[in-house]
Amino acid sequence: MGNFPILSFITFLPIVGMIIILCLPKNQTLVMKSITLVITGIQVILAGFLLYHYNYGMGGINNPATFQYIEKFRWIEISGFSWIGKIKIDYFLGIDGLSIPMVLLTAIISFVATLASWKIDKAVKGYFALYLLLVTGMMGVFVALDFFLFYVFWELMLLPMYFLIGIWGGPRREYAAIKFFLYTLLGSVFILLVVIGLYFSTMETMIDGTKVFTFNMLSMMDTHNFVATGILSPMNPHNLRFIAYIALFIGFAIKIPMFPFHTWLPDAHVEAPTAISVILAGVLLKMGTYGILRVCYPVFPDITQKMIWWIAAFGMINIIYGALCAMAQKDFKRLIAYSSISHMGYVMLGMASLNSIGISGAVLQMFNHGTITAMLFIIVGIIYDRAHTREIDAFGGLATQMPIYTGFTTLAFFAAIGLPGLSGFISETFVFLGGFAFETIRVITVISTLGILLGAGYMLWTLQRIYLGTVPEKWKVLKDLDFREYAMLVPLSIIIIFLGVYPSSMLNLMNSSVNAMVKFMMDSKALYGSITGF
Amino acid sequence: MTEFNLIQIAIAILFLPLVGFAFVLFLGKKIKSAYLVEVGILILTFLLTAVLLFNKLYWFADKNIVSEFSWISYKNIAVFGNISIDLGFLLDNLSVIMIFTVALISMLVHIFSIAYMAGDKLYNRYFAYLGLFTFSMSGIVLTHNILMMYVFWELVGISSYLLIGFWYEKKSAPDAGKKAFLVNRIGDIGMFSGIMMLFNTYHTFTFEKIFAQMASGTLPFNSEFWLTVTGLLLFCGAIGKSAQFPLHVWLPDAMEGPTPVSALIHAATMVAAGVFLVCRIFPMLTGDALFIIAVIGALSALIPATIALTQNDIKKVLAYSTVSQLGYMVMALGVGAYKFAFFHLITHAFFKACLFLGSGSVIHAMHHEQDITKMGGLKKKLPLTYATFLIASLALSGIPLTSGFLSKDGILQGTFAFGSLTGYWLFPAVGFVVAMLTAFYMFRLIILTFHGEPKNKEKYDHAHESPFVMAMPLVVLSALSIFIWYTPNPINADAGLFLGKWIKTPSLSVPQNARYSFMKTDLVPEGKAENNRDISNEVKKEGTAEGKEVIYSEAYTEAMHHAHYPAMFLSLFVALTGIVFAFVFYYWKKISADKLARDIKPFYKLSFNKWYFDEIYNATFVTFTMLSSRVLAWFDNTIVDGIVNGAATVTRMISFFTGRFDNIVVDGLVNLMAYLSGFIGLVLRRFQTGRVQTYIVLVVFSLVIILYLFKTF
Amino acid sequence: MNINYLLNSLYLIKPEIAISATLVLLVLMDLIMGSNKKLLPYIAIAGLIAASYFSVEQFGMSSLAFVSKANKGMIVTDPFGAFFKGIVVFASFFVIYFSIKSDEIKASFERHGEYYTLIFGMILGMFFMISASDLILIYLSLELVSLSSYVLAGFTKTSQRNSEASLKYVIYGGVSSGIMLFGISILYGITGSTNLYEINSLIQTSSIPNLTFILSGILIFVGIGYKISAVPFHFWTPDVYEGAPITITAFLSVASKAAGFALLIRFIKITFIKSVDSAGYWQLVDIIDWKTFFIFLSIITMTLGNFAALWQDNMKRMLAYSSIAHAGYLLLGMAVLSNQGMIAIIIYFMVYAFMNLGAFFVVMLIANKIGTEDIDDYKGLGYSQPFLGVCLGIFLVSLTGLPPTAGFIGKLYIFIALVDAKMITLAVIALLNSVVSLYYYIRVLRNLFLTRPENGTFEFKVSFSNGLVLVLLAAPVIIFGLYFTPLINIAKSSIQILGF
Amino acid sequence: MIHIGLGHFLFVSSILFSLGIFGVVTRKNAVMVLMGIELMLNASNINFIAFAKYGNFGLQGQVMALFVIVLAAAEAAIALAIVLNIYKTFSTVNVDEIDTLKD
Repeated sequence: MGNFPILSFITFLPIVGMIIILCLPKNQTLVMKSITLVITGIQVILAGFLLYHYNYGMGGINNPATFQYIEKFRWIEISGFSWIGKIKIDYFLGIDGLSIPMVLLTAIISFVATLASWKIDKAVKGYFALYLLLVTGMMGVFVALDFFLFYVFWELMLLPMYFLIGIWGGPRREYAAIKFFLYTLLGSVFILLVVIGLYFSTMETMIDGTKVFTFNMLSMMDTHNFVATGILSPMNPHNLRFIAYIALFIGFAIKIPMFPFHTWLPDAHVEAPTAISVILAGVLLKMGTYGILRVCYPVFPDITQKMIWWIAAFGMINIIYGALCAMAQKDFKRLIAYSSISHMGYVMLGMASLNSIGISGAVLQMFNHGTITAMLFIIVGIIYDRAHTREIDAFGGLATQMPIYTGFTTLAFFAAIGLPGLSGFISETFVFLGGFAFETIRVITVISTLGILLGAGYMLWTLQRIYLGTVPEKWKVLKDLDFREYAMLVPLSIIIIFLGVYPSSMLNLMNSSVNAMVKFMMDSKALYGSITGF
Repeated sequence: MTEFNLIQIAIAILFLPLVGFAFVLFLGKKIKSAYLVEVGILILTFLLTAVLLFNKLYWFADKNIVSEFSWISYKNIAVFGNISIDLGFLLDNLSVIMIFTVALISMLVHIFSIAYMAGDKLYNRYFAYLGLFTFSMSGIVLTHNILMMYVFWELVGISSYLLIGFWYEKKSAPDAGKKAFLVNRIGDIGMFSGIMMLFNTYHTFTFEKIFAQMASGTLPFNSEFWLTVTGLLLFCGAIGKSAQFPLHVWLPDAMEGPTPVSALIHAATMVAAGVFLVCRIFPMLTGDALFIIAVIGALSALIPATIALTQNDIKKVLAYSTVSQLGYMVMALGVGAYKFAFFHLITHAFFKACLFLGSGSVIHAMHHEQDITKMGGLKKKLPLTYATFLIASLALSGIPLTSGFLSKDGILQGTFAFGSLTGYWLFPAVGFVVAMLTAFYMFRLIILTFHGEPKNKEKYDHAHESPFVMAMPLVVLSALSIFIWYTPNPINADAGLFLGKWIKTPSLSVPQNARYSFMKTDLVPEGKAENNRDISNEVKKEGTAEGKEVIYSEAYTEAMHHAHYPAMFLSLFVALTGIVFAFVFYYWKKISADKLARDIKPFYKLSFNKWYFDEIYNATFVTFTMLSSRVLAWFDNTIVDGIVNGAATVTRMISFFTGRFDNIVVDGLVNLMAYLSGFIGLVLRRFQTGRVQTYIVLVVFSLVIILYLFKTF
Repeated sequence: MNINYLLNSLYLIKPEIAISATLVLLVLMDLIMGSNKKLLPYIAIAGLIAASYFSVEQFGMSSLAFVSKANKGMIVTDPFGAFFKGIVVFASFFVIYFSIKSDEIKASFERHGEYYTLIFGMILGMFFMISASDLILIYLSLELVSLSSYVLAGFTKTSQRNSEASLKYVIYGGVSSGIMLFGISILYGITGSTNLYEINSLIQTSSIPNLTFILSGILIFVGIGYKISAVPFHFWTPDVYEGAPITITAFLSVASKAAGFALLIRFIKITFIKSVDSAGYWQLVDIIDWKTFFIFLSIITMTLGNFAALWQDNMKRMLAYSSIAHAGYLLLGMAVLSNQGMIAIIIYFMVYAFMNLGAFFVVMLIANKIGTEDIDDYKGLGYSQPFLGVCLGIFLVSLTGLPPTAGFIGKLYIFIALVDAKMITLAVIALLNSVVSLYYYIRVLRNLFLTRPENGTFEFKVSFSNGLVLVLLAAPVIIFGLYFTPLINIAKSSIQILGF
Repeated sequence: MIHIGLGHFLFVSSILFSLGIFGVVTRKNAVMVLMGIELMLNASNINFIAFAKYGNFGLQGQVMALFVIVLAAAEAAIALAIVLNIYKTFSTVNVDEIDTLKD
């Protein structure tokens, strides 16, 4: 291993690819696609490498010593302010059990989505350049430990995504792209405000003993680092932690997307090209929940504990509301989009449980939802490529026409409804078990179990309407899968089945971190209680 | 044979069908005869179960063999401590007998299907699904913890879904499959909630550990009430899977699947899984829970029996009969007649499978005609089918010398005893009424199908006896409907090894005061237990030196004893009455069934229309869900997106960007803001007139204002 | 004051001398070469190189030139001035390159000599504006810039909008400088001096009639405010920016504004300062409440600029309003009245020079080909001209102030300076303003990338040299967005103003 | 005999300045507008010279006035050329009519 900066490498490799692609002549589309494929492939290998050398015993969360693959050096340093003193921003990367599943997911989904992009024929150069930029942004969010850096990566995703939807999207792409853009931007503004607020409330002790304000997320988790008078400091009796928490939470919740901030998602999905839908559902949505776990929880453990009922309640609303809305959809892709909303509700519910089982379930559900929904969107894309419509009622009987495709679809659908043996089951079960164990949200958990009924309802109904029955005459021309489509579906299917049968592989990975998180939350209850006296 | 060998065999039994499933699914397209692998695997599996059954019952009859390994484990975590979610086997007499039954019927159904399904274009796929089903079902039976049971529970659900909807091209089949799955999921939610409750209390899923902790006094939320609730929630799973009232509506529809599937899944094994579940969790069911279970069972026994009277579809009649019989078993469990419930489960599995396969044979012969009013006189054409069908029907009706007589009698005896002890005479009453109804509709079915004149001459002429592969299973199953396999004494089931030695009521873990009064432990002196052979079976050795824990009080044993003969004769009487009535109506035609139907039209219609359950559910739950989904989708599009999130603003902004700024949507707070910013822009534009003199006036004017302001600072 | 001293002073104004010499040379060459004027821009560039060399040389210096009496000179040579001269020279380089490429300018080929001469007139004026420490010189240099730019704004004589811009500019500019001159005369009357240092020491020691002093201060500010287009002295900006040739618009928006700000900072700091505290905050003589004045001025400037820009259809006009808004952000740096604020302004200018010049260059390249600056005519440009589209995109994103572009860093530093001065409300207002600005910038992006071209595609090639220049402008916008320590180091060493 | 003091000069210059602005704002003819500007400049000139004389500030004020006169001439020359150009392109010198550039 040595000091090889593997995290920087995995993060910025796509940028290199982007530059190469930008230098290529316009008509070398195959080369561009291959470069993108190779780069994302290398990312998968690097992610595997990370996994191979990962130390399962180190928890991370708030303890910098137990993060792995740390890279830290001074990025920016400005001095000479009055009360601010010195401004320093670190380039600080590292992963723990929360981030490594997400890094893996990002690498895998990026690779698969590259394959899904293969048929792009409009402005190929721009597409793949932006695509690689997007990949860097996503990867960066999951490895950054400096809040400023985190925010930079967070914003970095915004524009590529906007263009990828807006240029290569469907008929109403402009509307969808701007909607996506405005929502996400609104969220980022909230996040930025809190970042600044936190910055001015925490001070880090430097090697020479002086204290400086810091963007270091991990320092923000330690109460000793808070400045007594900081607006977000718990020691300050007039602190604004509650408001800041809400703002930060909404900033992340827009990405999840949490009811009622979810309406950008169906539009964005419907208009986005297949590969971008895959990325959007597979990775981008996870950033919301990841952000909450990475920042909201450990930085504001006091407020989190007060708000836990609300997080669970909104999770429940997402689950049931998303499922019911999905049931009424006529567009296949829109239906899957709403199902995403529903499934992300489980993540929120699991997070709210504040115990190892529930949080493990939530993180596992993030990963599983990533793979399952990616597969579902690929499935929608395959049929859209062939039939140029996504109207559910326009189809029927595809099982006869495209049996192998239907087989994959069935697998994905069953995984989505949480069928045992497939990955979705264990994460949902954990979420429920965790939620039930926490008295505050017990009732909510029980109500949320309705989601598994509704989920099965709309999924099976869709399966029936599109795949079962007799084939209409006009779809008798549809061909079954080709090699490229196999290459996308098979790896995802394998992951789905593997994690269904052997979830420990992923659970062990996050175990230490989840435990550290729970321990931190419990310890902080007493700690914050002694500080603020509530 | 060591215990470890048994576990190895169990592993093989569990996974062989899965291997078959995978093999046939992936290679079915390439290899035309892949199904033979699956059939072969099933035969092998059956042989293994036979070995397992023999060895377990012979060598380890009193021992529960458990083997487990950790699937997911957590060490020292907050709230839960150490958690290990295990995968494991529990081989007790219950499970080995059950697995033997499952494997046997599955094997027979596989063999039967070779001919029955011949020519289907997804022939291999069918066998693959059967393999998946057998795997899942074996899992339910063999597992030692509730979570794994739930896992396999879902898996049988999905294989049932696949098999019901096997002929997916006709609309009704996938509909039925979907309905089956969703109705089952309703029950599963309950079951899952129960599991959450258990896990939350005991931090484990393993039955034995849960019962052990419960016996030492740990209860969900420290209250017996919640223990009752937990038991009932788990029972919800059984309501769904065993098609008990009020979730029984899926089973008749499930007859859309191929008939052998109905025989295997919807008569013999999967639907019995619910009863099996209740058997498994029997130690943790409180008196209150058991009473509610008994009520549900009674209702499930009665209502479908009345419906079966008027149905004309041969498979629907059998389906309602299945629901009714399952209700019987559940009722039996509810009144505490644990052994007889399980006994009936096994006997019913054989004769009901025989009936279904027989009906399959008929349907096959009649070229997929299922309406019994269009059959008749098939006795001559299908003599073997007729004979086996008759034996199974006699068993179902509870005629002596059949296995059904023994088990049904036992159940009626149990309800009788329960009635005498608690005063709830309604249960035995329901039991006898149902027994009569059963005998009636079964013989109605036989008479209309096999006797009389053929009503569809053309099809009748083409009908022919089934080939060997279809006949053989019928013969085997009908043979298993005879008493001799279970007990040497045709009127006393307890005399046999099956009830006498192998199946015992498990000791309860429920606190004493939450049990039925007759199940409270009273310590019996050593000597007395010796005296009474009958109750010695119920006695289980306890670790304490004080004495032996008796599961049932003496009064109960007494009552059972007294109930034996009255119940037997009464049941024989009602069964014969039913048969006679059937002959009167349909064979001798002394009374016109049509006329009677006209005379009691409301009742007839109620029965014929299945008590309108589907209609009521459609009008309420389904409509409500669909309506709320539509309303919510509208709400989402219009209210949430439009007002809360100000998508109207976005639209407006876009139209503004594109230069088509119109005033179509001007409402909502956010729009007001947009309007305001637009207004500011418009006002500012007023100043930029393009006339330089105006600018200078403005400059001078603002200069004056600035000076004024400075003066006042 | 002997001749040696004068010579020493000349030594201190080498950049200005270089510019003057080039100016003269340009006039001569124009006369000599007759019709072949291709060489002129290269002479201009050579002159600029010399000037930039001398400007960089001044970085370490700190002295006064043309001292009238008792150490009160007319021209200051210090790092602060050197930096702004650098910005002016930098902008001039690009503007001259743009001029070579601009079809507008090419059209009046025979008057090229005039064109470059006038540009050098402007540069000379700006240099003096930047380094003047005497009201006489301030007024003269301001007028020199103005007079040259009046002509340049109307350089294409045949175009109606050129002439209109020119007329409006001359009238508006004339009135503004007239008002300023009146202010100067009053200040002269109450202090008896035109030298800023002298005035400073005077107002610190003796009592000054308050109202008159305020009157003179505000009147003088009119002239500066008009140069930096601060609201309410901005009215000329949109009209002139739209009407003038793009090269001149670009020059006005960057160089002229930079010179104006340099003048403003020097005027405020030298004239009114009492002391600078350890944290770098300026203690001003409290006759005029400049702080409040700048706060309100910046708020209305950026707000008005942004809101008015929302409604523009012409790219140049939109950029004009955006430059007003940027003046507002820069005034925020003034409002802080501290060294940090100055650093913020300086960083902002470095960034602003890149992105604004870049944006104007793209606009010019497009105007060269399709002859329009209408935003709606940009539809689909991103498809047929992805390179131009992406570059314009980068510049606009940077102007919006989104990471990871340099524009973000510029804004960020201003926000930090505001927060450091505990002016949170102002920071929030500025933040909201940049959200508003997003809407009109994104509208251009949308036209570039999200819509299909309506009538015909943009069938033309971007030449290699143009591409290179674009990359030279665009790459730093990204690079400085990610690694901006050099910017800060430059800014820190550039805040030294002689005497403090 | 009234003694002419600084106040008188300042009074005259203020009047002149106001008249200048008034002229700039009200005249339609571009040339007249330019004359208004000239008036403003000259108002300042009067100030400079008056202050220099009465305040004993040395020559600075007078020098300034000279500079301003020169600049005013230059400005007038340029402005008139521009007006001439305007007349060529717009065929009018009425500043009110020259308003094609606006929001």
